[in-house]
Amino acid sequence: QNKDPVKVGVLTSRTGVWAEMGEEVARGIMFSIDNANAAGGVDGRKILVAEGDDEGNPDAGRRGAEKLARSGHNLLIGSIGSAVSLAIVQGLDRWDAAYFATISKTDRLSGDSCKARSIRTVQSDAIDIAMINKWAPKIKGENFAVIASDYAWGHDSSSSFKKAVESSGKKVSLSLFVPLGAKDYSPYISQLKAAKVDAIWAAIPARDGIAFIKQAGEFGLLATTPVIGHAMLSEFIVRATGNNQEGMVGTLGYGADFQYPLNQAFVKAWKEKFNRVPTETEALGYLGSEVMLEGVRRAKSVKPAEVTAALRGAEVDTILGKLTVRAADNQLVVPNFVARVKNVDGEMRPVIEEVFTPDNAPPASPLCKM
Amino acid sequence: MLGINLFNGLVYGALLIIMCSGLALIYGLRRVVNFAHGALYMLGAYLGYSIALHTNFWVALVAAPAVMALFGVLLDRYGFRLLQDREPLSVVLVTFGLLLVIEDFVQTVWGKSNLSLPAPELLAFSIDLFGTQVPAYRVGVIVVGAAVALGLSLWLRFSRIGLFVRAASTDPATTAMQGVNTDNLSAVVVGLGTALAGLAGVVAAPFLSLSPAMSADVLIDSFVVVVVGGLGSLAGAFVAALLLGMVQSIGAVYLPNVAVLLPFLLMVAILIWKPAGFAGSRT
Amino acid sequence: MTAILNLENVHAYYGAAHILHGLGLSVSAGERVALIGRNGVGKTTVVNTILGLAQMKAGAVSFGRRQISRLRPYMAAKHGISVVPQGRCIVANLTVEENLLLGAANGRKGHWDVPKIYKLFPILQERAHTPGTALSGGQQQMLAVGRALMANPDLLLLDEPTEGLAPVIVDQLADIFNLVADQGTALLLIEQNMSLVARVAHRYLAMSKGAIVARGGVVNSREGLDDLESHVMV
Amino acid sequence: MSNFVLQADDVAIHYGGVKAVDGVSLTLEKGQIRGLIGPNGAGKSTVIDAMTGRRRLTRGRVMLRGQDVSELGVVERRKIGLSRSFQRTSIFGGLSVRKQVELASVMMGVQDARADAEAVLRELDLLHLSDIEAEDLGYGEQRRLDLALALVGRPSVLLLDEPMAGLSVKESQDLAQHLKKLTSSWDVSVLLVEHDMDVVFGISDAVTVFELGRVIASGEPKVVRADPRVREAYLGSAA
Amino acid sequence: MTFQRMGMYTLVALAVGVLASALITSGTVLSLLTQAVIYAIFALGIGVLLRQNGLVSFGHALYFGAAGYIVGLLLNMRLMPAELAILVALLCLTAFAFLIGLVIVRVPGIAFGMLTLAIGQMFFLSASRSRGVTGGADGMSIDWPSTLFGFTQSQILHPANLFLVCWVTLIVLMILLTLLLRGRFGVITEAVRDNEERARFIGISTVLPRAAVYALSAAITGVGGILAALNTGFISPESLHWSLSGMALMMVVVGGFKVLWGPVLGAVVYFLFKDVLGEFATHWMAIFGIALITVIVFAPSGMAGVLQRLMGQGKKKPLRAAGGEEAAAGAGYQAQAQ
Ligand SMILES: Nc1ncnc2c1ncn2[C@@H]1O[C@H](COP(=O)(O)OP(=O)(O)OP(=O)(O)O)[C@@H](O)[C@H]1O
Ligand SMILES: Nc1ncnc2c1ncn2[C@@H]1O[C@H](COP(=O)(O)OP(=O)(O)OP(=O)(O)O)[C@@H](O)[C@H]1O
Ligand SMILES: [Mg+2]
Ligand SMILES: [Mg+2]
Repeated sequence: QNKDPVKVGVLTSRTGVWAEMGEEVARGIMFSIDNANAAGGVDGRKILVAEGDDEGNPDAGRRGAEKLARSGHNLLIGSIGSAVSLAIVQGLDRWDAAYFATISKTDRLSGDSCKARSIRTVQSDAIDIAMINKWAPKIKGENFAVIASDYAWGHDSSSSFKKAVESSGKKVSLSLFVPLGAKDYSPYISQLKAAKVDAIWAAIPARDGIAFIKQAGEFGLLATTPVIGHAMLSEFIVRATGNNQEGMVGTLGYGADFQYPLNQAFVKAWKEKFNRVPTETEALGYLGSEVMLEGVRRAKSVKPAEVTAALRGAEVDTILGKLTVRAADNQLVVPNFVARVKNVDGEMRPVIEEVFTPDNAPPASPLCKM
Repeated sequence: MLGINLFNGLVYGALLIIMCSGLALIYGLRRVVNFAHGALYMLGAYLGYSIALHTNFWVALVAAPAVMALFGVLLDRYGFRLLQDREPLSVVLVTFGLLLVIEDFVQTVWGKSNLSLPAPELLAFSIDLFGTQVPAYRVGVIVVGAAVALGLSLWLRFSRIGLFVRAASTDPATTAMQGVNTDNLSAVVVGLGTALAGLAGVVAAPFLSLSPAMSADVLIDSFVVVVVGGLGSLAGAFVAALLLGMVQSIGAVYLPNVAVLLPFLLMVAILIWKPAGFAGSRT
Repeated sequence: MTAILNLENVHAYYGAAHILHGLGLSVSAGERVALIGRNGVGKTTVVNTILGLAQMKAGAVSFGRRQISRLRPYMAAKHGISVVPQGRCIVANLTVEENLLLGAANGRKGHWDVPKIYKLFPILQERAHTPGTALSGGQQQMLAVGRALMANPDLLLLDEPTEGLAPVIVDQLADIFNLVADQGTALLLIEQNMSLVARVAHRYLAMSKGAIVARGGVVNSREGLDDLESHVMV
Repeated sequence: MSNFVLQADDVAIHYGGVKAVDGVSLTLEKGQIRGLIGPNGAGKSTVIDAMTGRRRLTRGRVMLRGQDVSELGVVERRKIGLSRSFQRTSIFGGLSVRKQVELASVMMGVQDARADAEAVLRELDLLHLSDIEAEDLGYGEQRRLDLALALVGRPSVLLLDEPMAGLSVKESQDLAQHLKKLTSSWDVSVLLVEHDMDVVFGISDAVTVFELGRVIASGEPKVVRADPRVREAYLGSAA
Repeated sequence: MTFQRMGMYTLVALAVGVLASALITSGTVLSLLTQAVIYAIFALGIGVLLRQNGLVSFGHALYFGAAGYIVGLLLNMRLMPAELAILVALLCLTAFAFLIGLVIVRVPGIAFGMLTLAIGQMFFLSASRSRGVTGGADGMSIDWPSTLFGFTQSQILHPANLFLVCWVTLIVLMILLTLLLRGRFGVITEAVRDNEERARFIGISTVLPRAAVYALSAAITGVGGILAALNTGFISPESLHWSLSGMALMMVVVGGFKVLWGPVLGAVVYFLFKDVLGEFATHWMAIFGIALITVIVFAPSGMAGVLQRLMGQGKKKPLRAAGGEEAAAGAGYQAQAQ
């Protein structure tokens, strides 16, 4: 009975650029942990939580992770920025910790920077892109424009969309790249309007995306040309853009209306507590935490290396179905979604239109050597 | 296409004018490079947001800057005045501290999410310009920017207080010796500068989104403007603001690869050519 | 006679440096007083104290009947005391004319206005719209005097007004100071040039080490000059 | 080649429209003190600025011992013996008196910098203040320090811009005697801009008078002093 | 300070370091101290620039981050051994800073600060957007070899050892700096800071020494950057961002820049303070802001100044502002130049 408690370090952005998402991730994680504790813990152990702030900054993130890990809270979870996650995984061996990436999508976490002690539970960029390859050719229209944030992710999104579209004989006639942190999108919007395309592929994340959508609405672009959003349908974006996004189609990492018993139970419990459905970010936090706790359950241990080892190659039952933690790269192979923003009960939110099952995911990266 | 780009540049330039005239005024009189100016802009925007929610945009346009003016007066009275004998760097860092406090305050009061304030009904339509539809609100922004620039120039050039402000900006001790109540003058100027930051915030709210990060975004641009224009020089700031607005909108279209770097390249080039900026007479 | 300016037992400091040691002086309406002494005895510090630019840790300053406990720099001008500072302090980004207008900031009306100043110093009119600091040292000194007069002061503090001036200009200034004084403005003249002192002042105060050590009347003669010079030759 | 140590040929400096100096020629012989006087704004300081390289010439050239130095920078000119003082004291407030004079001496490439600095400080009666930071000195002392900085390294030409300004009568007289002594003992030539006529006419070997950026008289002190134009433009009652 | 005194201080400082690394068993505390010492070196660089040039840099993170990037790239390319890579990185940075310095130190006052900010941001943006080599916004991990200067990686990375390495580096840098600044170079740079124009008139060409100080400060900061890269094994564009420069500058001012150890003190206090904030950490910005303002208002010469006063060795009169051309407003009207 005197088993060691599970000591979790919830490290996410409490301040900094991702503070808003950080709040949601933490809420999802805590929901999972509180539920587990209420049900008597996992593997007969209580779960103790310590929190940290990564400030959205790799250095602060690494510092926070080290502090949590060295104080015994060495099951780390929750950081948002890819750079923060990459910085954290460098130190896992030194601090004897494990890390669960719930939001960071960069391929490097399951590629050249993959670690035996790190498991990712969210779609990697590669999984997203595989889905785009499948989905893009089906999008209506012949002539497209692309607008994406000017960094690796945006370029990847743009080029894979372009490739997918061109492979089906259609074309992309305009590609724009917008600096991160841009405030005024009018120069881009006027170019998009002038291009007179059938649809626009937009890959501008988070805060920048909000600004883009608002201004595109203001200039009447959204009314004339459909905009398809890559990672732009998250609830916190939809909330901030008023009614601008109504009818917008795009990719989504989780949908509350996903038909799966565990998910329906989760959504129901969430509704009881918060009186609304969980958001994408909240659910992804929850999912990550559930996988982590499942690891403890299977390992019958709280030693980080054993927890992750127990998960490696395992099949776990989650809110997104029975999924495998791929042994080659510790990536949870998750499904992917296409959704449309709709007015549900007087509130805008993304509603799932199409599910891309895990078998769409590409194979593990050869760069990963654990 | 070029026409609409120039228009877009003008809009952002106008916003920068409102923002930077406050920064330049405060620097001029207090020799303080106000790192909190971006935070004040943000505070103005959020205040405007709340006021507009309860009343309407036009009330917010007046009330938020008024509240900010009061804040500025207090800042001068209980901040800058007490620190006026300190070396400039200390005061700069005090404003840096203030920035941290204001950002935290805004996050605590209004939350960390992005908020959005719709354009006022009166301006919620589009007009046809250079063959494209542009939101009328943006034309309004240009009008406000022009009004601020013109009003400030006339005020400084022709009014008695304007003369005192110019004098005190160069040599506060001598100006005081002539019987100008420099304490009150500073309070007025810092109040005005802060109000202008607030005004910029309210003006920006409907077309740039409200977020706790909006402060840092605009701060660097503002620094580029006031430094390129010549620290403390209003005329210089006006020119530099328009230039930066244009450079950004034209650059985004014609030089997309280096567009982000353009403001900085502009600053480096101009400072190397004229170390004290456009209007700088200081050597 | 009422004193326009009264300093009693003033102890003034720059930081920790104790400069004025219990200095007292008083100037009445219409008087012409010279304050003399070697370099560094604290003459400028007297001016700075009156203007509130040095820290006064003990003593009292009064303008007219009003006791001033905590001095703000603009107070003196409001009470009719204006200064031609050592070093001139022309405001760089103002034109010559604006510098003059700045002198009128205390809002007192009286004899002097811009045209009268231009009549006094025609060169200033010629350069009315050039920046004040683009003038030579001597021209700036004229501007500083003109600016001080614009305040229509009851008392004019002149801190080495002829430093660096050509003799002709010094002559001209001597006449101007006399003219100003004749119109009822009191003068407190700090000066190294004793012949100017002899031509302008009626009474002198000699300073040494931050206090008044001698006082007396001024006679415009060889002997008078020798007497004055003896106080600064020590 | 002439035997002039310093020579300005048709030097002009214009600030925008203002012709501060407009075609001035000046010479300085070895060991000579030349007084340079003129109304305020005549361009005296500007000429010094021009000769030392602080301002660019609009026209003309400056020769030091027969070499054209017009294109040289401030530092080079100082190193080949052209030194100056400032109308407004210009010293290193945060350094001790000894440190800064010694530094100047080192920069001039003097072998025994310490001794050189001490000699100069003794000359100017600053030795007892050696360890005080310059900003704590009195005004007169600061002016002497300014001069000391100009004197180290035994420059061959000294351009002094109102060194007596703000000094008491006695201090001025001492300084004047001092300069006189220097010219003979050190063989230094001095261009002395000064408004103290007793000093200028007392120690100068020659006097040049400027007005409005041009030379209006030049020659022996007595002759210049008697010149009616000079009396009218400048001297007034001091004549 | 005599040489004996200096030697004694050095020994004491080294002993303190050895004792700390031996006695402190908590890995958390040691890693916190290591972090503080690394930033102390960063701050030391900024402090030198401020003290010797009177120039404020808002862009020194450039050198902090670039050091890590250069070493990382050299190691990833496997061109040379790590020891050499460190040296090459430092030399590159110093040379680069010197060249940049030749141009930018001509710009006066706060505008210089803005210029450094602009240059730093350009590199930040370029690093964020670059794809491939530097890993763009995601950053890159640094492949340190298994042995470095004859020690194995796990030896070096052991918290106590790593702390000692950083601590000794800091002490060595401070000794070298003290010696350097006490000599001719120190006097020349102080003279140039005090009165640039006059310096030229006593034969000092003023750009070179200022650029040299800038390069020196960049090199010191670069050493900090390399240690940070060693400590984290990872580098990302955030290490180049101006807010990091601002934070380091804050340490410098809070610590006090009039003495060499002021910035060091500032860095240590910063990290300890941030650590004890604990559960108030979500409001760290406000708490920090208020603390920063408080220190500046009540301790104008930083904590070093306060300490000196407590120990009774402070100067009686406050040192003059080195911040720039602006004379403090109340200093009396004689301050104005013609
Ligand atoms: N800002 C200051 N800080 C510290 N000491 C100062 C300051 N200003 C002047 N002093 C010192 O105070 C003393 C008196 O200076 P003050 O300027 O009043 O002399 P003064 O009589 O006007 O001399 P001068 O005839 O040279 O103008 C001098 O020793 C001077 O060094
Ligand atoms: N920076 C400047 N810009 C424009 N004009 C200037 C500048 N500096 C000086 N002048 C003008 O150049 C002329 C010569 O000035 P300069 O300072 O050389 O005179 P000076 O003979 O030294 O006078 P003083 O005896 O008063 O010092 C003056 O008319 C002055 O107004
Ligand atoms: Mg004086
Ligand atoms: Mg002159």
